[in-house]
Amino acid sequence: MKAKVIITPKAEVLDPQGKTVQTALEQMGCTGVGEVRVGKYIEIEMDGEHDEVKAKLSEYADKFLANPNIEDYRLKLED
Amino acid sequence: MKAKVIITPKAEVLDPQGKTVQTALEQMGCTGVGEVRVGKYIEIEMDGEHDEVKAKLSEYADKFLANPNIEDYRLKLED
Amino acid sequence: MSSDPSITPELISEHGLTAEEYDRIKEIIGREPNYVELGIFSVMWSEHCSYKNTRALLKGFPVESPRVLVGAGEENAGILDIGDNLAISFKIESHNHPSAVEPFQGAATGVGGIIRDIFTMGARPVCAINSLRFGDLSNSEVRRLFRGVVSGIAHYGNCFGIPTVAGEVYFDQSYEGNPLVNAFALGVLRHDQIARGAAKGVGNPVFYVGPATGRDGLAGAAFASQDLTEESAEQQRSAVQVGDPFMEKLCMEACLELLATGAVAGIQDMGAAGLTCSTCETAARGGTGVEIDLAKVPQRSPGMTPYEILLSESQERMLIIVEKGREDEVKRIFDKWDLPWAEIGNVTDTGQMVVKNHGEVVADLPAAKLADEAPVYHREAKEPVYLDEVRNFTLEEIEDCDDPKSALEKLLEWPTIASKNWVYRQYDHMVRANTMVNPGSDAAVIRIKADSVPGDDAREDFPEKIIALAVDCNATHVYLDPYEGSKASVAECARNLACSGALPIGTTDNLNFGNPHNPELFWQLKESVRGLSEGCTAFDAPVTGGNVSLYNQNPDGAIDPTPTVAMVGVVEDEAHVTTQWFKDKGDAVILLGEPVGKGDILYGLGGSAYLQVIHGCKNGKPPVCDLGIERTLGTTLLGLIQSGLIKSAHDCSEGGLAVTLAESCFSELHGRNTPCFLGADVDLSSIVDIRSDALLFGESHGRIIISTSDIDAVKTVERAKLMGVPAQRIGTVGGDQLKVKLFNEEYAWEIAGLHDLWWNSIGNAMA
Amino acid sequence: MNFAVLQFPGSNCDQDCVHVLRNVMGYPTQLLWHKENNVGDADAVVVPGGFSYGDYLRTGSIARFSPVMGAVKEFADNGGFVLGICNGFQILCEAGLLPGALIRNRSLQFRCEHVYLKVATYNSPFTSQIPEGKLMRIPIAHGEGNYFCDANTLDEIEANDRILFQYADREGDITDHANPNGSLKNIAGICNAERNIAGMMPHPERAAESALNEKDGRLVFESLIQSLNPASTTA
Ligand SMILES: Nc1ncnc2c1ncn2[C@@H]1O[C@H](COP(=O)(O)OP(=O)(O)O)[C@@H](O)[C@H]1O
Ligand SMILES: [Mg+2]
Repeated sequence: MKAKVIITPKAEVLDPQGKTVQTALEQMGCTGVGEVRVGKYIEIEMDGEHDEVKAKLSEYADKFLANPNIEDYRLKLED
Repeated sequence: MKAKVIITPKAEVLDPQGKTVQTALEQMGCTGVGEVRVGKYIEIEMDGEHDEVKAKLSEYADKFLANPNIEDYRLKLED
Repeated sequence: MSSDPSITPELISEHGLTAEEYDRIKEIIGREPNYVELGIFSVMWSEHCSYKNTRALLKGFPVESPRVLVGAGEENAGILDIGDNLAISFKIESHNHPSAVEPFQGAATGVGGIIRDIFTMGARPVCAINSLRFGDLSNSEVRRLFRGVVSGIAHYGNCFGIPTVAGEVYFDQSYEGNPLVNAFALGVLRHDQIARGAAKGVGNPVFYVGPATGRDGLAGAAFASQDLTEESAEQQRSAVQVGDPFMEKLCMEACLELLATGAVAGIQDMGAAGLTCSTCETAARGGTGVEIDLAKVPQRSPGMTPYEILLSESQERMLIIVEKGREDEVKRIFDKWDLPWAEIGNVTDTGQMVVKNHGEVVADLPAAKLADEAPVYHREAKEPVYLDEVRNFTLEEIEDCDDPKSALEKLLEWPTIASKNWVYRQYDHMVRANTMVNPGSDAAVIRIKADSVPGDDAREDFPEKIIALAVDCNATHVYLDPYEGSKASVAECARNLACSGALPIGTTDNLNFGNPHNPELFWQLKESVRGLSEGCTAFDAPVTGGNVSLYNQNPDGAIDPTPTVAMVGVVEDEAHVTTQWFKDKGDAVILLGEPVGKGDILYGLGGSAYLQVIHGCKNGKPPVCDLGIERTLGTTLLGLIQSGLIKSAHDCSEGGLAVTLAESCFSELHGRNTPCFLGADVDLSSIVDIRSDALLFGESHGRIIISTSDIDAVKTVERAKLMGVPAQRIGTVGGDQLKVKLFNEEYAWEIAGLHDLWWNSIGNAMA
Repeated sequence: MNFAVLQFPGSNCDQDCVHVLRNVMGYPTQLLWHKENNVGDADAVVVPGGFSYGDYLRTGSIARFSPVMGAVKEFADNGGFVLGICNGFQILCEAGLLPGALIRNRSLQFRCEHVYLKVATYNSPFTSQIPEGKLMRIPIAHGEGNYFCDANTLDEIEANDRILFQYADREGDITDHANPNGSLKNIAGICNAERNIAGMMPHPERAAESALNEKDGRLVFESLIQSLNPASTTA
C-alpha cells in the first residue's frame, strides 16, 4: 500500500523557503498571495495491513521522518 | 483560501533522496518498505474564487513552483 | 530483437550517421548492424566520443614534456609529474547542452562527470574550477540559467566535498540560450598508483558499481553532437540526468580503497554513452574483448530495452575489471561503502564487444574498430566575412573619453568584470583545508599534503607541494581574431599563474565552438587551435587533455568561439605565494611591461570591455599577443617573487590598467561584509601621445601591476629591465582613494564606492 | 590523549579534523567508522562536517541513527567531551544531544566565507583558552546553519550561559548584518547543560595553520586539549 507523509514547518518556525516563494510569486505579478509554507511530501510503498502500516509509520515519522522540534507531520494511507 | 501544491519527482527520474531514505528505513529495522519518493509540499494562502485561484496557481506551478524537467505536481484547493 | 525498428535511411539519419558512415559500418562488421548496434555506433561515432571533426586538428597540440606520465588522449585524463614520486591528474569538460535544458542538474552532473574522470585515474580529487558563460544578465531567462548552473555546481561540489577554488564567468549576448558550463577537476596520486582503463586479463570478471541504470540522458553524447534546437532540447528534457553527489563520494572512496588492494585490473567510469563506451573502450585499450549480459545490469525502470540500457547515461556508475579470484575482496569493499554492484560479464580474447540479454546476443562488434576507427573529417575552413568589418574599425569612429570617472565605475559594475563573489560564496572553496589563496585573486593556490594522496594520510615524511590554477578565455578577442585571441588566452592564464608565484606545467582546454560544417565556424576553430598550440608550446605547458564541444548555436547563430584554457602551475615555496592585493601603505606601485602594446593602432582598445560598455560595440582588431614577451615577463616576475621582492601582483586583462589598479586596491575581504581598502596614488603623466581612454582602459597584453616595499622599488625596476622587461614605478600605495594623474588631467575615485559597485553588481542583478 | 573523528558515509571534513588534531596539534587521532559501536580509547570525540548521507531528508537525520552515535551518547553521558562541527553540530541536534535544530539559511544559498565570532562564554572546555575579548575569524561553509529552538529552550540556553559563539561584525557587535544565515541571536555555537558537548557551525579546523593564513581556530582545539589535560602546555 502507498503511504504518504506530509511534513510542514511548525507555525513558530521561520520558513525561509516559504518566505522566498511568497516574495517571488508577488514579484512575478501573482496577486492575492498570503502566507506560503514549504514542507516535504514523502511517498512510501509499504507491505502490510492498514493499522500495522500506520503504527509502524507513525513510529518512524516521530523519530526519523520529521523533526518534532521544527516540524509537524500528517500521515495518509491509501487503501 | 488555502491551496496546496504537491510536487513529486517524475517516475522515470532518479530520486537519490528517496532511495537514501528507503535504505535508512530498512537499516533501522523498518520491514516491508518498498520504493520511497521524496517531494515537496507547498501551502499557499490565496485570495480569490476557486477557479480563479486554480488557474493562477497552475500557471505559476508550471513555470516556477515545480521544475517540469524532473517534477510533476498536483494542485489541491481547500474550499 | 523482434520489436526493434528496422533499419531505414531515416533511422540512420536520426542517429546522426551519414550514408557513407553507414556503409563504413557495414564494411567493418561485414553485415548490416541491428538496431542496438546502430545505436552503439551512433554514440561512439558522435563528435562527443569520436572527435571525428577535430581529431586531425588536435594533432597540432604540444603534448609532451618530461613531466608527462600519461599523455593526452591515452586515458580519461592526463597525468603530470610534480616531483617526489607525486603526480597530478586534471581535465576540463563541458556540459553545455544539458545545462541549457536543465541548468541545475546539467551543471551538477557536469561536475560529477569530471570528478569521476579524475578518480578513475587512481587520483584523489582535491579541487575543482569552472568556466561559465551566459547571455545578458538583464534577461530573466539568463538569470534563471545562471542561478541554476551555479547552485547545481555548488550542490554537487559541496556535497561531494571538493573545494571549488577558481573560475570565470562571462556574460555576452552570443551565449543566450546556449550557456557554456566547463568544469575542471584535479586529483593527486603517486606515480605507482596510476590506474588504467583497460580490460586486462582474459577471464577476469567485469563489475558494475553504482546505482541502477535508468532511462536518463539517453543518447546524451549524440545530443551534444548536434545543434541545440527546440526539438533536440525537448527530446533531452524527457530524460534529464539527476546527479547524486553522495553516491559519487561513496563510489570514489570505495574505488580508491579498492585500487589500493591491487585487485583491480582495469577501471573506467561510465560517462557519455555509459555502458557502451566504457565496455568497448576498455576492451580496445586492453587489446581484448568483453562480454556482458544486460540482464545482470541493475535497472531502475521496468521494461528497459537493451538499446536503452546500453545508451543510458545514468550517473555515478563505474565499470571495474577485477583480477580473477579476488572478487570477494572487491565485494567486501563495495559492501562496506553500501554501494550497489553487480558482476555483469568477463574479459575475453576475441576482440569483440559482445552484449547479451538473458543469454541472447544483442550486439557483437569489434571493440577496437568501434573505439578507434571512427571516420576522420577534414572540414572546409573559410575566413569569415565579418572579419573585414572588424579590421576596418578605427578609433576615428569614437571620441576620446570625456568622463573616465564614470567609465571606470561602469566597467567595474559590468557583470563580466564585476566581482564573482555571488558565485564563489556559494561554493565551498575551503573544504579539505588546503586552499592557500581563495577565489578572488588571479589564480587559486592550494597545497598538497599527505591526505591529498590516496592512502597516504598517515604518512609523516610527506613532501608537501603547492600548485596554482587558473582558467581564462577572452572570447571577444577570440571572435575578433581567433588566432591572436587564443594565444592571448593561454598567455593570460600563464600570467595569472605567474602573478600567484607559479610556473605553468600543463594545460587542459575546452574548445566550445559552433557547427563545424559551417566553413567559417570551422575556420575559427582551426585558427584557435593554432593559437593555443603556439601558446602552450611557448610556456612549456603541454596539453594533457581536454574536451571539444561543437554545435553551440542558438537560432541566432553560433556562440563566440570560446577555447577555454585552464592551466596548472607549481609554486616552489610557501613564501612565493602571492596575491593581487596591495599590502601596505607606502609601498611602490610598479608597472611591468609596455604601458601600451607597440604598433597597435587601436592601442589595445580593439575588442575591449571599454568599447563594449561605453560604446556598445564589439569591434576592432584585438591586441596582438607576443609570446616571447609574455614568456619573459612571466619568468621575470617569477624570479622577482622568488627573490622576495614582490608584495602583490595583478595582471591587466578586461578593463585595462584602470580596472587592474582598482582591483589591486580592493584587497581581500577580511570577513563577511568587511572589505579592506588600500588606495594608491598613480602618476602616468610621463606617458604622452596617447588617448586617455586607451591608456586607462586599453587591453594590451603583457602588463602586470606589482607592488614592492618602497626601498625595494629601484632594485626591482632595475632587475626587471635587466631581464628585458620594461618597468617603471608609477605610484605609491596609500589613502582611501585611487588617484590617477594623466598628462592632461587628474582623476580620483573613492575606493569604498568603487568596491561597492564592483562587489555588489551581480548580487544586485540576481536579487 | 587520543582523539576520535567520526566518519559517516558522506562526511567530508573528517580528514581535515584528523589532520589538524594529529599533525598540527600533535595528538594521536583515529577515524571512527559509523558502524563501530564503541569509541575505543578516545578521550574526546569530534563529529566532523560534510554531508552525511547526502544531507538527504534533513541534515544529520540519518547519521544520528548510526551505531557509533549510540556509543557517542554513552561516552558523553559519562562526561566525555564531544565537539560537533557544521554537519557534526546538525547531527548532535538531531540526536538530541544538543537542543534545537539547524534550518535552511535565510538566503536559501550555501555560504562559504569568513565570519567574525564573538566568544559568548569562556566557561566551557571549548573556549577556555581563548584570550578574553578576542574576536575570532573563522570560515563557515553551510547551507543550513540557521539555528532555531523554541523560546523556552532559548531562555534556558541563555540563562545557563550556554551560547559559545555568536556571529559579530568587525567591532564585535552582534548585528543582523553580521548574521550569515538568520540564526536566532546570531548563534554560531552552543553547549549542553553539562558543558561537555558542543556544536558550532564555523570550521575551526580550517583556520588552524599559518600555511592557510589562519590560526584562530586553533584556540578551540587548544581549549579542548587543556580541559582534557590541565597539565598540558599548548603553544
Ligand atoms: N565561477 C567561478 N567560480 C569560482 N571562482 C570564480 C568564478 N568566477 C570567477 N572566480 C574568481 O574570481 C576572481 C576573478 O576572476 P576573473 O575576473 O576571471 O580573473 P582574471 O581576469 O584574473 O582571470 C578569480 O579569483 C576567479 O577564480
Ligand atoms: Mg588576472
